[in-house]
Amino acid sequence: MGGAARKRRTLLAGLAVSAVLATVACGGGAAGDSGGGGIEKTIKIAQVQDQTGPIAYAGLGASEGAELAIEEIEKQGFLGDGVKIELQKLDTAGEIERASSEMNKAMGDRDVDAIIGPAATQQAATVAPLVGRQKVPTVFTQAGGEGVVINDYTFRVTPPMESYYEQVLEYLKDKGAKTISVLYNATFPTFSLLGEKGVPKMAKERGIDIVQSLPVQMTTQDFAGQSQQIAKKNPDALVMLLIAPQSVTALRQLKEAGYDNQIVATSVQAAGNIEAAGANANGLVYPVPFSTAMDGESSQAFTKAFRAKFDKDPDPYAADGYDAMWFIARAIKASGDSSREGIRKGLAQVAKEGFTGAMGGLTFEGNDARVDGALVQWQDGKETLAQ
Amino acid sequence: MLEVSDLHVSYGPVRAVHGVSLSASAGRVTLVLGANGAGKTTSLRAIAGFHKPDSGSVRFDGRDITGTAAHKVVRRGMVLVPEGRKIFLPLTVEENLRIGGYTAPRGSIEHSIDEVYEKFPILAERRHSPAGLLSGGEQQMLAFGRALMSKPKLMLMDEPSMGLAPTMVERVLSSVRTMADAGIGILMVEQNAEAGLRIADTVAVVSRGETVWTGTALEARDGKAIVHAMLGEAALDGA
Amino acid sequence: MADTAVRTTTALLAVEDVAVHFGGVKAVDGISLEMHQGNIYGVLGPNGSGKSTLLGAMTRLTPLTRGRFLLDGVDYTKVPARKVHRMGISRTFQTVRLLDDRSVRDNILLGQDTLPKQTRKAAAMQVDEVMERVGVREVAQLRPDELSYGMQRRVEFARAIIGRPRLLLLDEPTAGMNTAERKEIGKLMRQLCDEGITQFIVEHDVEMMVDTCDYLFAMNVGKLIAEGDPHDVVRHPAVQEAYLGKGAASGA
Amino acid sequence: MQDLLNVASLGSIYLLFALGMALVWGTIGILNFAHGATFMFSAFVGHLVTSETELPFLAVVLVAVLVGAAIAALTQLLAFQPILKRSKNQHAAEMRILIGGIGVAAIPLAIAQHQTRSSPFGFRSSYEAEVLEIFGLRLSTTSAVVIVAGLAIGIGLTVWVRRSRRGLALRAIGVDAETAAGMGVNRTLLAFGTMATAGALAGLAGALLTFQLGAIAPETGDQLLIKAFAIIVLGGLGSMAGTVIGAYVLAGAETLVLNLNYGTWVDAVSFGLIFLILLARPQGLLGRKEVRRT
Amino acid sequence: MSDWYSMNVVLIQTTLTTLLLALSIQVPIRFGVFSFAGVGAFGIGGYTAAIAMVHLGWTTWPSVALGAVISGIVVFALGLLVQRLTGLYMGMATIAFTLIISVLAVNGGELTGGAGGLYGALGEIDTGHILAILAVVVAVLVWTETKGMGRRIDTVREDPELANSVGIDVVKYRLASFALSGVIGGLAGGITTLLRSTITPAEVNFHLVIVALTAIIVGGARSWLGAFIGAVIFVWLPTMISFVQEWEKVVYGFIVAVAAIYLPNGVLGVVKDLIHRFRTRQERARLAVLQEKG
Repeated sequence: MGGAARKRRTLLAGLAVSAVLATVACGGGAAGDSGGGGIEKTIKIAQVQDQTGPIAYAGLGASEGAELAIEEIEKQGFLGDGVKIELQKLDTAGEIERASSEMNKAMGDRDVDAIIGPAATQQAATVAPLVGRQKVPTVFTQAGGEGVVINDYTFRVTPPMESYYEQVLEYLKDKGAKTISVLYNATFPTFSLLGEKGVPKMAKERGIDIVQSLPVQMTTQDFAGQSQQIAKKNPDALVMLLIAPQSVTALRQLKEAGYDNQIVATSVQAAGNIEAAGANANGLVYPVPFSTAMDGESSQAFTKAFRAKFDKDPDPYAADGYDAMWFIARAIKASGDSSREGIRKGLAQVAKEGFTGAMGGLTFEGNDARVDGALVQWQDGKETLAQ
Repeated sequence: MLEVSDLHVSYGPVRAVHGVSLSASAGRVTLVLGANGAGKTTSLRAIAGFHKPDSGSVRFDGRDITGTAAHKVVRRGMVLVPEGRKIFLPLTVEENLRIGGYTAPRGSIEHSIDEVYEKFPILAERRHSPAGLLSGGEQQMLAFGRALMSKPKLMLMDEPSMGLAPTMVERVLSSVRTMADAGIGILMVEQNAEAGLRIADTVAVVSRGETVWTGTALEARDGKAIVHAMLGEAALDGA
Repeated sequence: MADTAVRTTTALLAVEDVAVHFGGVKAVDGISLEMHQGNIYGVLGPNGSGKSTLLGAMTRLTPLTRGRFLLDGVDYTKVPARKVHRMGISRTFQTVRLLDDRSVRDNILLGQDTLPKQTRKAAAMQVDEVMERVGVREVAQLRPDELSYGMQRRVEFARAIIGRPRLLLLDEPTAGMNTAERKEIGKLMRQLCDEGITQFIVEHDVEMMVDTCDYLFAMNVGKLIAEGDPHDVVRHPAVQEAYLGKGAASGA
Repeated sequence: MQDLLNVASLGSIYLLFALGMALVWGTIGILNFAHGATFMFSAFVGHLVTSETELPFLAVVLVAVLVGAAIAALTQLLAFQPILKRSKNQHAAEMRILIGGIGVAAIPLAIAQHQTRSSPFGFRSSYEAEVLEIFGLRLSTTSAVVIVAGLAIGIGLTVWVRRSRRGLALRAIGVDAETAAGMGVNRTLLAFGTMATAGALAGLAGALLTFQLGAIAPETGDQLLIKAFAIIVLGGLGSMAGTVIGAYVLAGAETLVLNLNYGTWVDAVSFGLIFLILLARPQGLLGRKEVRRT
Repeated sequence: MSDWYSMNVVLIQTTLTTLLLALSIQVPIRFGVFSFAGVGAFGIGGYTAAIAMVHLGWTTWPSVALGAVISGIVVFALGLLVQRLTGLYMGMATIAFTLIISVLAVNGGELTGGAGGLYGALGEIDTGHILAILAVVVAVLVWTETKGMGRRIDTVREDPELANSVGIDVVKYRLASFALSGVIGGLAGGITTLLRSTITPAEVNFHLVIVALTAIIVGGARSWLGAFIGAVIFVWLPTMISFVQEWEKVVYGFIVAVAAIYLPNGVLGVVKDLIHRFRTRQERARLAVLQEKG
């Protein structure tokens, strides 16, 4: 029933847009080559993500990944000979207003065919209804919260954390953990969701007891008290859902409090964010949608290519950008149409089939990606697959 | 010792002083008389470095110190005992004295404090209580003591008897004389002309921003210039 | 002064045993006096004698320790300061207190802003006339900080009279003015008095007080030490003693 | 008992940060909004230096202290002093200093964010924290240093302001700057020195906290700024002893809330506490009424 | 032109909502009340509007109106509570209030959506609507800035004692400023939220206080026009100085600091001074003659 309604809406929207495109094709000379459903010689993709500000790492990483993907696409002639992809980077600077404004500019620019949308949930959730209204296909990376993938034009290539967090609990169960504590940042949307609902549910299913659940705030900087509470209860494992600087402190203070059991964390620890914790982070296990330690063929190939181009290891954000760009390229090829509507159709089609990228095999639930991800263990500055 | 000539001072649009000339010397009390608003306080403040004069000169100890900032003037050996005493009320009596000795060599401070206590025994009794608890007269003593801590050669005093009961006025002014007798130069603005005259050596009368009369205390005590300056024409009519 | 004649009517302002103590300091210590319609009153006294405090207390800005004030026989000791203005008492301040960002004209209009509607309308219409009278009409659009101190004082004066108060309290109205300006202000005060505005002046310039006032009070250390005809008051031994000390009074 | 130790540790962190701010605000009346940025940037420079060469504990602290003092001194010289010179009155100056501080703070923050891509940073040092166990209580050496440093500097500064010549001069300035100048106090110079001292304290706090927490992020300074603001108001502006007590009271209240497992209510409780204190006793726990200079 | 408009529609709308927010802080400051409760009102208004839309299924404008009314009432009540505080103490209390609002939002469960906030509250708002509301708000503010009302408010701010002596009920004016600030802040919050469709607790924070405050101070604190100038500068600055790219925040800090030092009355103050000097050149010449005579 819901599916039928949705199909009809898509169809109507499609019709409306083809009508618009038809008029554009007739009226404008410059837009001539974009009409009629072909692939343009130059495809313009806007990346509206943080290049500066507190989460600049996500946007900067994605840029690098996307650039690598473009290089490969062009070299392979994936979209036909001489087809160029132009990547326009627009900085959201960690601000919702900026995200909204830059998105609007990108949407207002008729040359922009698709958008790689903001990485912060708040920014993404703000612009999601707009892209639906303006009918611009947008692929989000990260942005793991609710309210992002809400219409036919919104896609997300990074799976939400709770979708691949199960394997953590599975891992703990395998290791024979009976009791766990949860330490989570309750003011960070993803973690509050996971800490309050996700993890308890997953644990219950596996017969693991949660003996402690300790919410903290974004402003919490000292974890001495919590660490001692945890050490006192001494659970078999600790699920630690904290933002990057908090994790570094908590790991140190947990060690100091004498807690030596297994600690599992989140993908926030990836991209070298845990490096500052030094030896305290040894043995830490966390799930990631991508890691250089992943042994899948496509992941390995990506890592290799990335190292060759940038002379450093790719982080998960680079994988995001890479897969997002390939997602769009595949969509163009699938529909054979680089117009906005063509890309949207293509994205929907590719999503239905799934594809293999840096993160391994991507499947989609609606427009929302799912990956198996990998469980990695941090040891002396390196990620290895957790056994 | 101090030579002030043709001082002009204004703050903002107000030309408060235009043509004040004064002088003071060691061991002598120079009394500045004049009605309220005549520009006495402004002159003292300009001499002590709290206001930059528009023109005129201030020479002290043979050096031109016109426009020198207040915190430097103190180091030269001239200190102002301000109108209304301006005691640091939340600080204790002894702390007030210590801050007075801010420019003095560290080693001499304890000794100076003892000297002040000797001069004003009432302060010694209250040394650890907040200065705000002192009576008006005691606060004036403290203001003197605080100024003495910097070992001044010259003290500028702005209405030391203001708001004090008559018996206290006597005590305050006699201690001024004592300080002068110890060799310190005093330039004092005082509204209580009679009491002031009793301890003064020389007198300058300032009226509406200018020096209008100078002479010895003896001459002043006799003349009607003083009464005129203070209370105006009408006060003389019946005399 | 026709003393007996004045006493037969109710005083415009009666001060009954008023005291203002700040902590241990008795700034005003038991003052009683009366002022009657249509006169200019002045109060003399050396610095710190409590004159300005008394004036502050009359407007209720300074809280009383004891005593009471009666305006036309009505006790307003408990009335909040902001309502005193509406009762017909207005004042100027010892230091100029004007709005720096507002024009002279605006500053003057402030004096009638909270009056009853009728009075306000009438007052607003007279603003040009008032500016003319105090001599600031030509600079109506300037801001106070562009004016000389004397001019600023005139603006204060104008603000105080625009609402046509019954009692005008003036705290050093001529400080910072030159002789000619003082004369002008004195003349204006007399005119206003003839128009029925009773005035109470705190002023240091004794000469001006004697010239301008109908009746003088003298204060020292918070107490009233003399009152009466201005010429008598300045010659009063207690007054001369307060100003000059004991010897001078007898010697003069 | 262990909780008390935690309170002492958390309180000392707050205290180290708040002391410098309390010193300048309570004496020379400057509410320095760049204090958080000074704190962060000192640690950041320490991070930069140690990523070149590994340094011992004290050397890192020294670097941070010097950087902190330099930043604060520059802020005073280039921003606050010109503002004070150009302001008609204390009230106007206060507002402009607040804004000036916000502007100044944005600069080091942007630089650090740019360089680190906003990821947390720490020190590479030959120093390794160890855990001491005494009577079943656990305490890391860094925590011990932080507690000792916090208490020692807190008490030391309280005594210094109360007893020393310069401390006395600072208090005198707080009461009546002009009369103090008449006693020979060079206000400008003293203000400059005080700001530099406060900056050095910020630097010290930056280094110690980075050791204690393992790493801080560029934004850490801003979060502490609000807490410090609260602590100073809580303890009473102008009272160093009040600041010391305020820091531990706030830490105690927060720890209590945490132990009752209302982690997400921590801020509400601490700010609620401050709200109540302001209503009941606006001058703070130990503040004097006259000190207010707004 | 219309192309330019559609490219920049978000910036234009943001300018207008930022202006509303800045006004909610500016109003109390203009009354001499150092209150930042307007930012708390922003949160209350935003949440109320979103709750009305999401949970109650209300339409856009009743939701916004409800938000404005409720925040007006709450902030007025806060005013009753804190009105005797002065200066920065008032600032601290109202910041505490704002941060408590944010904590309440985190712990509001289903009603407020917890840490994730509320989403999906997309209202039917276009630039014309915001302009219309703003026009009403500005009309009210112009009334409070000019003629007798403006004079009286200036007096309440500059000299409460003088205000009392000319018969102005200072307390009443101050309380009114709380209510006005609450309503304007509530409007800003409601409109911003329904424009974006989301609101989260993280938004109602200290950062928002700083945005509003810097806009007012740089633009001019004495008139709505100053807030407008400030809003334009800070919303458009990033696009105008985008050539500095990654150093944008550094430039921002620099501009704020320079404004604090050199523009005590903001950009508007400079303009007004120039206009005043031009308009009164004749009077000033007359004055010179007048004073020459005197």
